[in-house]
Amino acid sequence: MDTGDTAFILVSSAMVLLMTPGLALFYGGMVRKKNVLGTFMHSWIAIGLISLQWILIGFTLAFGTDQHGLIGGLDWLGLNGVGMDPNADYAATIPAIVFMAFQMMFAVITPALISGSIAERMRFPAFILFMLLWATFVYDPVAHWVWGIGGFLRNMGALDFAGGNVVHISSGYSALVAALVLGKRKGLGKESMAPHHLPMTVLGAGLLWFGWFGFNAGSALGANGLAGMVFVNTNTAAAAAAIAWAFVERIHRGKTTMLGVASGAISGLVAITPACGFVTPLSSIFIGLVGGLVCYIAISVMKAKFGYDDALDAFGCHGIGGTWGALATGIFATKTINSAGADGLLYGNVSQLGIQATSVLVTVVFAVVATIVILKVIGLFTKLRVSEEQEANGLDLSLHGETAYSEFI
Amino acid sequence: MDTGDTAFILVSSAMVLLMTPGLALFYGGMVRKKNVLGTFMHSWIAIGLISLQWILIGFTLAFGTDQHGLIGGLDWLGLNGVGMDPNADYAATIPAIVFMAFQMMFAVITPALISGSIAERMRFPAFILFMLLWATFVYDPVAHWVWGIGGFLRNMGALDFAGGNVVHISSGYSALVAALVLGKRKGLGKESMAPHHLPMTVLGAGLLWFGWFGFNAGSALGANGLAGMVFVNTNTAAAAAAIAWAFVERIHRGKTTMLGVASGAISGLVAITPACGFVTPLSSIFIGLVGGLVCYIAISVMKAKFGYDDALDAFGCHGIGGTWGALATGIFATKTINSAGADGLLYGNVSQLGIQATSVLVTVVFAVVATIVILKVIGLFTKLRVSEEQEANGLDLSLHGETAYSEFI
Amino acid sequence: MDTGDTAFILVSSAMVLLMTPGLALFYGGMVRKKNVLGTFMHSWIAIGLISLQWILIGFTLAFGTDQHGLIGGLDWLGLNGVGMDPNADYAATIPAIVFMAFQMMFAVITPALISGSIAERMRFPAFILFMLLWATFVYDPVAHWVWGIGGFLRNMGALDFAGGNVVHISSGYSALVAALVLGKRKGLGKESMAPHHLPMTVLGAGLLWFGWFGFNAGSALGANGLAGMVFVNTNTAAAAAAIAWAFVERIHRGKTTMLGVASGAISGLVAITPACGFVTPLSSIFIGLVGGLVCYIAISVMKAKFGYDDALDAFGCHGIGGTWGALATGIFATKTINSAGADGLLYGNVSQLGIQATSVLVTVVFAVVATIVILKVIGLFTKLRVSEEQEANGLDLSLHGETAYSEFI
Amino acid sequence: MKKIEAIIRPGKLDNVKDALGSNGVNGLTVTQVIGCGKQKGNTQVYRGVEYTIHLIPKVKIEVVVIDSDVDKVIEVITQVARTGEIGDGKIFVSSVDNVYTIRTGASGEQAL
Amino acid sequence: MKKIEAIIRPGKLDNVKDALGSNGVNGLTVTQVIGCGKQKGNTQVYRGVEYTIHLIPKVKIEVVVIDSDVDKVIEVITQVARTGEIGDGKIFVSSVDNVYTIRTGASGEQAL
Amino acid sequence: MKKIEAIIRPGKLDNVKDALGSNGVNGLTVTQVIGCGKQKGNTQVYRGVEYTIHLIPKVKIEVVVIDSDVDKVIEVITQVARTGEIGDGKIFVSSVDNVYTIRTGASGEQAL
Ligand SMILES: Nc1ncnc2c1ncn2[C@@H]1O[C@H](COP(=O)(O)OP(=O)(O)O)[C@@H](O)[C@H]1O
Ligand SMILES: Nc1ncnc2c1ncn2[C@@H]1O[C@H](COP(=O)(O)OP(=O)(O)O)[C@@H](O)[C@H]1O
Ligand SMILES: Nc1ncnc2c1ncn2[C@@H]1O[C@H](COP(=O)(O)OP(=O)(O)O)[C@@H](O)[C@H]1O
Repeated sequence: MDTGDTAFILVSSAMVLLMTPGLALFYGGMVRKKNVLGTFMHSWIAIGLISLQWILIGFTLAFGTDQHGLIGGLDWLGLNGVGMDPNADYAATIPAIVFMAFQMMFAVITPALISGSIAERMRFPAFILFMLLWATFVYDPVAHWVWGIGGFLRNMGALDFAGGNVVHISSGYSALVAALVLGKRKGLGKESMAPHHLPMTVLGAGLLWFGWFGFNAGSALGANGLAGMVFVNTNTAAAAAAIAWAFVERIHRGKTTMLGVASGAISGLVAITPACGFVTPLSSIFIGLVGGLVCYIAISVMKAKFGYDDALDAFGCHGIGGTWGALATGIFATKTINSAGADGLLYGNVSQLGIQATSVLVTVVFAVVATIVILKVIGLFTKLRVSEEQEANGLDLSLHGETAYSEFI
Repeated sequence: MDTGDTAFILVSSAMVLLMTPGLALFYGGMVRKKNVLGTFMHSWIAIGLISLQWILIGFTLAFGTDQHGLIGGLDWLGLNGVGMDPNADYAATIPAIVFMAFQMMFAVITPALISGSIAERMRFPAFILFMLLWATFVYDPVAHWVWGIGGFLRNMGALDFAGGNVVHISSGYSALVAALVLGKRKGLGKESMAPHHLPMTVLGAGLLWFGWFGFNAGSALGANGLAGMVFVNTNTAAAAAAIAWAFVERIHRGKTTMLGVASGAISGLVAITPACGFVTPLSSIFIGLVGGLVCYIAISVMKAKFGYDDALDAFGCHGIGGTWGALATGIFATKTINSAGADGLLYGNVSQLGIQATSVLVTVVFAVVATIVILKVIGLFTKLRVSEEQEANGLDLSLHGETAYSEFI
Repeated sequence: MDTGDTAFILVSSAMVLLMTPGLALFYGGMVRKKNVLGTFMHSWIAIGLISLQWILIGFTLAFGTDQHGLIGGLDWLGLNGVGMDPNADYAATIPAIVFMAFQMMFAVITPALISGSIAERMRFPAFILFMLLWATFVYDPVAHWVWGIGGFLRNMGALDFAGGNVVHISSGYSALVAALVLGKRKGLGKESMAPHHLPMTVLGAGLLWFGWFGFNAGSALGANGLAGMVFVNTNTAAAAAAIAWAFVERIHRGKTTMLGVASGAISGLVAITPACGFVTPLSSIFIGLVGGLVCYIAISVMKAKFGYDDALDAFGCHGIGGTWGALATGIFATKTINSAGADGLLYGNVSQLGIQATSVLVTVVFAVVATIVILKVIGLFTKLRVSEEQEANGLDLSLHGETAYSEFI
Repeated sequence: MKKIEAIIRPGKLDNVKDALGSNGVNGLTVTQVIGCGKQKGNTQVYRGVEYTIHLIPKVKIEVVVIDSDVDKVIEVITQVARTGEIGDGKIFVSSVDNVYTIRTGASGEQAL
Repeated sequence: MKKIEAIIRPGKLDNVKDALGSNGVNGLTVTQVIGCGKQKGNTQVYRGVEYTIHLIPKVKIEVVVIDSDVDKVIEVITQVARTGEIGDGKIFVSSVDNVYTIRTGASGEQAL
Repeated sequence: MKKIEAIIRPGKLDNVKDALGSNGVNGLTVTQVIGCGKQKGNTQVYRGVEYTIHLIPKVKIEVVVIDSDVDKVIEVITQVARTGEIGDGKIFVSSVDNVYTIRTGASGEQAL
């Protein structure tokens, strides 16, 4: 055990935890005044529920003894046997319980990310059920495939340093499906649905950027040179994507917006997530620039064209950005940065891009199918969508009986 | 000296410092618009004053050479002799100055917690005096009793890992006394006193949760397996209590609120504070669930019944939650988690629960009596409560001459 | 390499990054509603642009092989050769890439600080150009002079632990120049320009205080006793300055304001920045008290007297506070705290104060002249200031085409 | 000239504005208000304390028009803002003595 | 029918609403306003710069009633909103030509 | 007595208030409003989605004065609030039947 590594992962875990309240702000600022608390709830209830789900069952499903490459066994049910000693399989220098805690924060934020697409219209009981089922039947298996010892995508050689497949692709495409199943918000395109509080969104973006250092650099599972490189790659891609978004907005619309810069930063953070431990800082610039660009196109052009209502762009940001990131890893990865990784296309290894593409495809297909099934099953028991009246009155009042701001006191 | 441990406690100290501005937001969102800055002030002036009080006199009163088990001597007055070398009595692997800094942040937030009960009506000079006297005559001695070498509650075997007695019980019951002495807010029960800005409160709760990892896990005073266990227990109890509150609200009132989830999380964090270094994660679930439940009952039922005006539930949350936590420690503690601790009731050691109960009782009686005396003494020199007109106009304008928001620009 | 030191600097870097979004909030709360996002933009675009500038060229200009004491060579262009191994010249126990990342965050926030003085009236393209040129031609050289091996101020013996000259003096005086060149805001002194959202400013101050621990203590470049001492000095000076400001406000105006306490805290943090690694906690109290006082006088008295429009007091806070801090270092520094430092006036070494004064003078003259030149050059290509109509409509709408809050939804 | 004040549901604002516009009425002024009447308020519970909010968010539209346009405006608003549920709101009509356009100084009907 | 507009202290809103309610007047509309008059404003100091805020937060209550209710409403408001200090506010009474209920289409006195 | 309602640009509020004050008119009430008319709105783009904001922030000033003061008030407002650009706003004048001062109970012209 190494105290420096342990200190770093403990703090990183706290930083990743903070991302979920940060996400609540990021999303909450973009909805209408009447839906702020309902939107916050999606993130906060994820913290509550998935924290418990993870220690009871999720961790062992993801990281327990491999079963045919598909899922972890139940050996660590209820954290049984997960103690203060390191588990060398995953992280030889930090206590197993710390590794578990760090991974928990990833499991918490991922379903919360999905909530962006179904904002302003999903019923709360349905959302709770969805989150629990999705965490158990989508997140946990995918985490096992990619990161678990014996997981089939890991064995295949797929590279995903901090969660491109596990976190962003899985949540992003599931978000698209959920948006399609739920349908559009009432009045979309007719009424103004402009963000009600952009400073809140920008504050959320700031907390997300901060926490992302824990997310990505912490995934080195130690305080070492690799963590340092990951840190720099993360910051660089975020910066590059923010600039790219600002620039393309300026060209396309004539003005650079604060929301655009914040959105760009998040896109860059998403894009670099799978790659951050395998690429150079200069590659990160490129990954970030393209990340900002493709997310901009997805959100500003593609969404309008296809007409789905991905309310807060969970798919546009995490689905698209994550896909680009996973492929980019197959292009820019180099063993000079991480000898435990692989070389990518640019470094002469064409096959890595194929592996990455396969892993994306597998994750997308699985996430899409599983999300459809889960939503259909939930739909058998309870309505997914609020009534027209509830939607008109806003989730805050109709679902939670409270209002975010009291203007008249 | 160990750099990993030192890194962890330095960062933990910063995280605990952040809790006080977080508390300002948590409390500030719950008051009426006209009292936001006055409420913020309570927390911020605590940072300013107690940071100085602590290095000048507080630290040595709490951790200086023991005097009859009751108080520390004046050997470290003005940090004299508190340097860069470790003090093995308290933390053998980190510089003494770092231990001092970490403890300082606890001393800062504790009086700020009290301010929740007297919100919207206490005069500022009286609050300043109260805080200085309370820190010196209540916090410092209690910290010595529980944590100081030679402190009589410590010697008695009372377990308080991160401040159940020292922080939450002492502040919670003092808050109740202060609320009773000051009397109710004008118009309570007649005018709406609904929170003016719940997103602010939820943001505050997020920062508190984040900081609490420093608070609790940092209390392990090193980056080790115990710190990891504490980290997990902290998160687990917070999650469980958030869910418990949401659930009971749903049963009792028909709807789950965002404020409820945030309040529940804080209750769970309070409840686990004394226990976090002695119990298992599964016990933490239980401690959290009950913590959420008892605080809900205290705040939603008991307060209305008895009619005291604990405006922002400093007592309901910290007094009640802290009491439950201290007793729960006596029930669920186990030496398998912390060999320096003790076994609790569940592990066959009935007496530990008695010790815990005694330590609670001693703390409560002392805090109550001392708070009454302090407030009476202050009352001899200056008025405690604002005038009716000041209260009607709001503290921001009448005490501080500023307004939080300027709507018309 | 030491994992504890590395963990500490990685986390410190993340904390310093968070300061820039914190600064956005701090500044954004003080402007009028119509300029919030434009003000945020100044900080956010700094993160984007300077993050890239730094890895491409800035780092090597500041820390590359010395050229005549004036600037670093281009050996590390594009991070070429900056890897996972330590560079013992600067930090023997942490990877070079981590040292680079930590320094990057300083380079990012410094130009953002300047934006306070030109708030509510500068054109965005001009601001972008200004920032890039200023970072390259002012920040990078000054950083080299003071911190680079071979830098002439460093060789002269000037002490600047965490950026009194490099960060605060350079940005503060440049901010004054920029305010003078741009001229006053329309309506100043006639219309109310009261802060539109003080809780936002106070939240920003909280995040800044938190991040400043990384900024100052991280500058010890290791998790050790010195870092601990720096941590305590930082907190102490901030607390003392907050109290000083509150006190003098009370004397001068009759009331203590929340904005005053927050402003005081920032002044204290500025003042202690150069001194924090060389002085005792008791000296820090004095440095903080005077820091709060001189900034109060600069902002509340001097600014009105001279009539320049330093809108958010970038000069009053960073220029004045930084100057005091640099001089105070020459008075209070003692080798008992840091043997790598020097003794100051109080410890019998009169010359140190002279050295400090010289280094201040050099920095001020250079920053002033360079800023004038840069602004004049930019003025040849594009207008610096928005049109009257844009100013009346607010930067958010006229420059960025968005509004911070949508009140009517 | 008459002033028509309509208190309507906030969600109907855009529709009413558009409908008026396509009927040639382009000038109007909107205020955020809260109101009560037959519509019962809602109960909000904060930490177990119930607050009944009697005053419900509404939007007030003010349109000043020449007398001959009054009926048209009322018809448009009544049609577009109606849901049939309690709380749709009221329209008040009152007389305006004179109107001025600040920009031109024009007064009377040509000022509209 | 008459429209009664009362500008009162924000803190009196709940009381006035309740008092009107117990006098059978249930329909009203409330707007957040700022105003000045005899009441002098307050001075706020931000970082040493003084801003005198002349316009003080008030609340405007609008009630439209049949003519015979006017005196009662004015009496209720005058009593409940009074503190005796400068700044209690004003009541303005004016004529309303017609009233419509959007939900039912009813007009005139039965629309109230 | 007459009520003068002026819808003006928000940036002109301070000037108008001061100008009225120096003409002896001290009592007024201000409301935040949004409005449309000849002035075209602005387009805001959020993540690539365009929202045309037709309703532009304005400020409504209400002043109730005795009949003989009406012309003076209108002249002052017209002069001070004018920029000459579209969007300067409108002034509406209507009759007020009675005024009450809550504090004193006074009514009629002496209540002003
Ligand atoms: N007498 C009145 N005076 C002023 N405003 C009224 C009056 N009656 C109703 N209103 C306004 O109209 C709104 C809707 O009225 P309400 O009685 O609830 O429904 P409906 O108009 O469908 O009968 C109220 O919220 C209030 O703002
Ligand atoms: N002539 C007026 N026209 C419009 N509103 C007025 C007028 N006079 C006063 N008011 C409103 O009434 C409020 C209270 O008036 P003020 O003169 O301060 O106290 P009082 O009504 O007790 O004499 C003001 O803030 C303003 O909103
Ligand atoms: N007929 C009307 N009824 C009510 N308010 C109006 C009317 N016409 C204009 N307004 C108000 O006056 C403001 C300015 O009007 P506009 O036509 O844009 O410019 P101008 O007054 O310079 O011709 C509008 O934003 C609206 O608030």
